[in-house]
Amino acid sequence: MKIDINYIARVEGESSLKLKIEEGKLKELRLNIWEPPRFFEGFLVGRKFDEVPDIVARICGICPVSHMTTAIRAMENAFGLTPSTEVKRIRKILALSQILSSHLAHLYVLVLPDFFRLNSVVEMLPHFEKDIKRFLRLKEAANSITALFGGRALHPVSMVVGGFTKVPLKADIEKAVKELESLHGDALETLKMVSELKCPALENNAEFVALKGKGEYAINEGMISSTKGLNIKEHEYASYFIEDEVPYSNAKRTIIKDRGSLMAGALSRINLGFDNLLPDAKKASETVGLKGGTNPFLNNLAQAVEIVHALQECAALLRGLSLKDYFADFKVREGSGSALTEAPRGMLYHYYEIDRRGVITKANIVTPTAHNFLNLEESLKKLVTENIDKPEDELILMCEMLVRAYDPCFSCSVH
Amino acid sequence: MNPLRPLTARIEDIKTEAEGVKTYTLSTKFPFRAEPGQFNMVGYPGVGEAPISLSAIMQDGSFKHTIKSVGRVTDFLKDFKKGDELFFRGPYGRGWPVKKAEKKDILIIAGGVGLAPLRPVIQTVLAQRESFGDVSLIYGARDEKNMLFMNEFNEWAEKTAVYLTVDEAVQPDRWKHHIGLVTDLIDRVKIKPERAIAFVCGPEIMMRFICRGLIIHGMSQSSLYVSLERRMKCGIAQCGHCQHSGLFVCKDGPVFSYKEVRGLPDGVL
Amino acid sequence: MNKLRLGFFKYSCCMGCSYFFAYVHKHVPEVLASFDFVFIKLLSRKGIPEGPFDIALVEGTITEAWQVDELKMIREQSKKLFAVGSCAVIGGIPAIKATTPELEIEKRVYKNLSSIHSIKPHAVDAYVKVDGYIRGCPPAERDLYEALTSVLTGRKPDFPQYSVCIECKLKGNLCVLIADNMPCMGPVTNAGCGALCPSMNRACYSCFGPMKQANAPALAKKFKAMGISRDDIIRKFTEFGADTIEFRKAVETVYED
Amino acid sequence: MTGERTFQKFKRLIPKKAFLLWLDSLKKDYKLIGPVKTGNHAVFKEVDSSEELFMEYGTTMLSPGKLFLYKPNEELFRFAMNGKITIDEIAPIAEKQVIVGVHPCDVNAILYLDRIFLRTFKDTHYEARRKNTVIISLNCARVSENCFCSSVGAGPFLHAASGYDMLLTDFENEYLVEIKSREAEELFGLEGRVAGRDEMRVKAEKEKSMQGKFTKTINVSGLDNIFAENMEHPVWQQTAEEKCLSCANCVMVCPTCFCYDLRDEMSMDLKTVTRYRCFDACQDIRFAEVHGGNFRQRRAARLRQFVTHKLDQTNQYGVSATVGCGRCITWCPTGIDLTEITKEIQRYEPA
Ligand SMILES: Cc1cc2nc3c(=O)[nH]c(=O)nc-3n(C[C@H](O)[C@H](O)[C@H](O)COP(=O)(O)OP(=O)(O)OC[C@H]3O[C@@H](n4cnc5c(N)ncnc54)[C@H](O)[C@@H]3O)c2cc1C
Ligand code: SF4
Ligand code: SF4
Ligand code: SF4
Repeated sequence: MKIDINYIARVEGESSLKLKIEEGKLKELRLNIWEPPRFFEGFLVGRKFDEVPDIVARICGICPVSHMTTAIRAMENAFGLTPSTEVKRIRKILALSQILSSHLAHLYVLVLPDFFRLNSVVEMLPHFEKDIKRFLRLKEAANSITALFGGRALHPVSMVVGGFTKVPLKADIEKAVKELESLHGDALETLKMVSELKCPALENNAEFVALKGKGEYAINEGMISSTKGLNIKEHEYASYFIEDEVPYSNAKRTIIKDRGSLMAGALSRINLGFDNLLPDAKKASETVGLKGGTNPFLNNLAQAVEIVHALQECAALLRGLSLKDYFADFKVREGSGSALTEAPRGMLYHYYEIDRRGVITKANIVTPTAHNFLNLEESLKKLVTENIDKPEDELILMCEMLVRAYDPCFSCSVH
Repeated sequence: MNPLRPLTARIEDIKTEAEGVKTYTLSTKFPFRAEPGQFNMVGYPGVGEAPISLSAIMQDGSFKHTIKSVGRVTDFLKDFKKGDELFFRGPYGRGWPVKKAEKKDILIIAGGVGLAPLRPVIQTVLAQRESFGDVSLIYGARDEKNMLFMNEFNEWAEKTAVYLTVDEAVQPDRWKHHIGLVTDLIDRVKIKPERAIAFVCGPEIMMRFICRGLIIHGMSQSSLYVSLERRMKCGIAQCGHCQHSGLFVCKDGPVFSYKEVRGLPDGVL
Repeated sequence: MNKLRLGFFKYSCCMGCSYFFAYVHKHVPEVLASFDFVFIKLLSRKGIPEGPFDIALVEGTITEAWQVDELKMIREQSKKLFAVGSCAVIGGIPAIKATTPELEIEKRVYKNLSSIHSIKPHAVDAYVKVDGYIRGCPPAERDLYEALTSVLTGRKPDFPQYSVCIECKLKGNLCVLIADNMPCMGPVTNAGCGALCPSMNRACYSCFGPMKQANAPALAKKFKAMGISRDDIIRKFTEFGADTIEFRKAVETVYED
Repeated sequence: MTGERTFQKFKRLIPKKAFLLWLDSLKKDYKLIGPVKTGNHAVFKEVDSSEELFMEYGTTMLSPGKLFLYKPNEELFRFAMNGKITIDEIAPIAEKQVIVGVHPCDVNAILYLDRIFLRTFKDTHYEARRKNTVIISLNCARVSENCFCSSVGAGPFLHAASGYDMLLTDFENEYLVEIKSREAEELFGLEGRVAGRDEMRVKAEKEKSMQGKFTKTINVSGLDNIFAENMEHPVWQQTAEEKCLSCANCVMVCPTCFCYDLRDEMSMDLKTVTRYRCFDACQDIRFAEVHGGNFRQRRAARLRQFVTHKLDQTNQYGVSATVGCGRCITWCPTGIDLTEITKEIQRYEPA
């Protein structure tokens, strides 16, 4: 039997899945990411450092903030610039707001319909009005936070090397805080809703990797840590992680040297940073029985927990803003710099070499989906093998559900 | 009341005149009086408004517009049906100097949809035929299909001289009139320059050649009248779009004497 | 009223436009009430990429041959086709690639080029007739609604075609080009964003692309007079507009100098 | 009956402090608008107290007339599209307001706008706001780089007889306050030293010394003809090609440019259409476009339209449209200067 899923819907970007099953055994499985390459790493060479954030934002329409922040931090590392705490705070607010809106869209629009055997959220509308309304409320709030600081929710314009070009008015921030606080119940409802979805059991012995912070739930900086004992600094990334090409896919895939596949994303962050969740989020997570785990389907639940956390931390950070020192001057100098952040879908790496005029001479970008790619394929194989007797339709849906659980972004992965 | 506030008018009748051109008979419960050559701003909420000349003005306060669909507003109106409402405000502008034409020979020269704003003049002339001298209508269009008011020419021809021409005939064997430019026909009319007045409307480049032709025939610049087209948003000399040197086409025109507008920059006259 | 059939197609881009569209935040209920989403990958499983469509929205730059074939098919089956977003409208960011020999760029990214089938990046209207341009990166919300309501009511859509400066002044911003000497691309950039960047204290980088008949060489000359280097000027005009006639003219003038 | 009494055109010297306090006292009935410093520039905006005012400002980018009387954006009608269409005429927003510190050029610009919006067809919104606005002009005390008002009679001191309410002249610690309208007379309660012939002589001297400070000038005599005869002068094409960006900044900052566009915006549920008006610009390529052609397709033609509309065409309203504020020069990204263009053309004309 051959199964060809020509395109996987309700994920970001283009991919297809091919299965060959013979005599009840999986013979071949290929996740083909045919997202057309745009060659960002190629054409970034020759561009000036200050254009880079605006350009790399366009790698992904869902997580532009992550690409901008990572690129900016990489270049700040190259220039030897340490941003002020205020800048760090605002960057984290933006990142959290984007995590919120990405997770919300993923859970409500990309994931949910499968559990009701529906094709899209549009079909859900008549029966789930309350949930969809809640989604729109939360999404609108998340987007408006990104827009408040960035000018617009997609491809924000205020983020530059050195900090921000402008900050909002105190009054608008206060309004935003109130809005966020009023949505805490909605976040908990979302978590409850996701916790009630029944996922297939699936073993997965991947190494979970995420940034880990001291006393804070790491987003924009931290030690690269794993469930199998990795604990290294940001700049050591390249000595541990290897990116390789796959003949049938435009996305590269990454492994940890001498160790193999890894998994990044919300579940990894929870696995490594559970203790750093805000108390309310931790409690909520425990209530739904999540303290960590290995089943990739749990990634959905982990995202829901992060929604509770991100909403609260965003509000807390907003309250602590001084709206001073939001930009620092710097000197362009020759050198190289790298940085890692936690994008909604996991660890994102940018690396640049810059000449003395500030022009990029080399660029390398490794996205969360590249980090997850191999593990995703391995999980798919396992899932198919374990469910090989299921009817074809059911098997296809299960495969798609698993792909979605990883929340891949193929646009990002083939950049 | 805001002078830009549009009023409603009901479509009493629609007649297809030519390819993409329809005449709408409109009635309104608001008092409406206009002079030949004036225009309304016609439109609909959501698409905006466009200046459209009155192609007939009736005693009972109803009126007609003959509209060629070329853009946002005019395309939208082409699908309207009898009984529908549309919006208008007006009339605006300075029309044809019909009073001044009394007792004179009148030359009415039009090209394409340019005949629409001249039709009220023809109707006035027909109604008070004895007040005017010789009246000649010269009308040209791309071809028969683009010719307006075809079924009215016979009636007009009873009291005036009608000369028709097309650039190219679709059915040459059935076309009994001239083929060629409007300017060719000017030579056929006996013009007595001292007692003639000309009303011209059509594409600006055409009007340029007609006016020059008439001047060669001895007419003076101030006895030639042209109706100009410019983009307009307000119709009341505020929005500035129709400015033509110091003139507002909507307020000082659309009908001008050739003398006033000849040789102005950004025009072709 | 029957719902209108809508298809959303993605080519080479960040998928931000369909993401943006799927969450046309304020108007989800109205959009759903009027349109039948026949095909949007980001939103629905089992969509049928075949028409007929009353409205097709196309995002992304055309960078592979299969896209051309599909695009032509969509055009044939769609009453109205709108290019959405800078990639589809002007080539956008993926067109930066066109400033360097194709192979050189590809080699910088992949060791094995056997599975890469990239062609020279172009906007959608290089291959098919387009009924309207919803400009911007991300697209202007107002223009998106204008396109949708125009199809619903059967009127011609109206998109702004003037400079960002006009919006900038309507907003009352102090001009960053003149007051702060920032190299602002606003004067040659098509409006639609509400002059976002100058409102955020930075120079416009032309994410909406050139306005029709923009005099880019004259702005390049101004930048030069401001002391900006040749390479930096070229980069300004090739970030989003590398595939546009207007901005290529500026690049040529700078080279000639 | 009282309506027929002419007001007292009195002139008084009032200490600046007292004058500003009086301004604050108006706040209970009026919005107070005036020049405020932001960075190296000044803008007209609403203030909470007269302390925020920066009366020594040079020029502003946008003129008060085109911010607070003729608004950049104005909603005019709302159409409810439910079967039978109903029109809702949006009432003018016309709170009572005082605009203080308006330079003579800008007062003249407002008087020019009056000619467009208060003649045969009165614009409801402009008229309502004009009625509710008290204009306090301030004679200039310094000449900015691009000012040429003295060449066109629009400054640096104001000579218009009416159409505004009060005129201030800076007398070091005091303002010479001249009352120009009945409303001002009724509002102004301060008793100050009455200005006599001496003070008026000082004022005249101040004006004279200001007149000598202009570096930018233009000779407007006979411009109508000179332009008419030089419509294809190479300066148009050259400037248009080499410098003009068609960005329309010149038009947008010009205090007398009045062109507008009417636009309809339809709500996504198709139930409401809002018709609004906003500034438009002759530099926009579509401005003079009609079916089958564009009367100003060439950039040179558009540039020429702007310059000649400002400097020539006195036949339109009997006055020149320029007030010599120099804004279009200052805020043109490439520094196109209409006085230079004019000189270039005049050079060929026998004096
Ligand atoms: C005084 C006066 C009287 C008139 N009387 C009549 C009359 O009796 N009958 C009649 O049919 N017409 C008449 N017209 C002409 C009519 O007003 C114009 O055709 C008008 O522009 C139509 O408006 P619209 O909204 O349909 O077209 P618009 O949408 O304004 O388009 C008109 C033309 O402008 C250009 N254009 C507009 N928008 C765009 C765009 N987005 N991109 C590119 N090009 C664009 C095109 O060339 C288009 O063909 C008259 C004009 C005047 C000034
Ligand atoms: S800031 Fe930029 S967009 Fe705004 S007016 Fe100045 S040049 Fe134009
Ligand atoms: S100002 Fe320019 S770069 Fe900024 S959003 Fe607008 S068009 Fe894009
Ligand atoms: S501001 Fe200057 S560059 Fe811009 S349109 Fe006006 S004259 Fe041209």
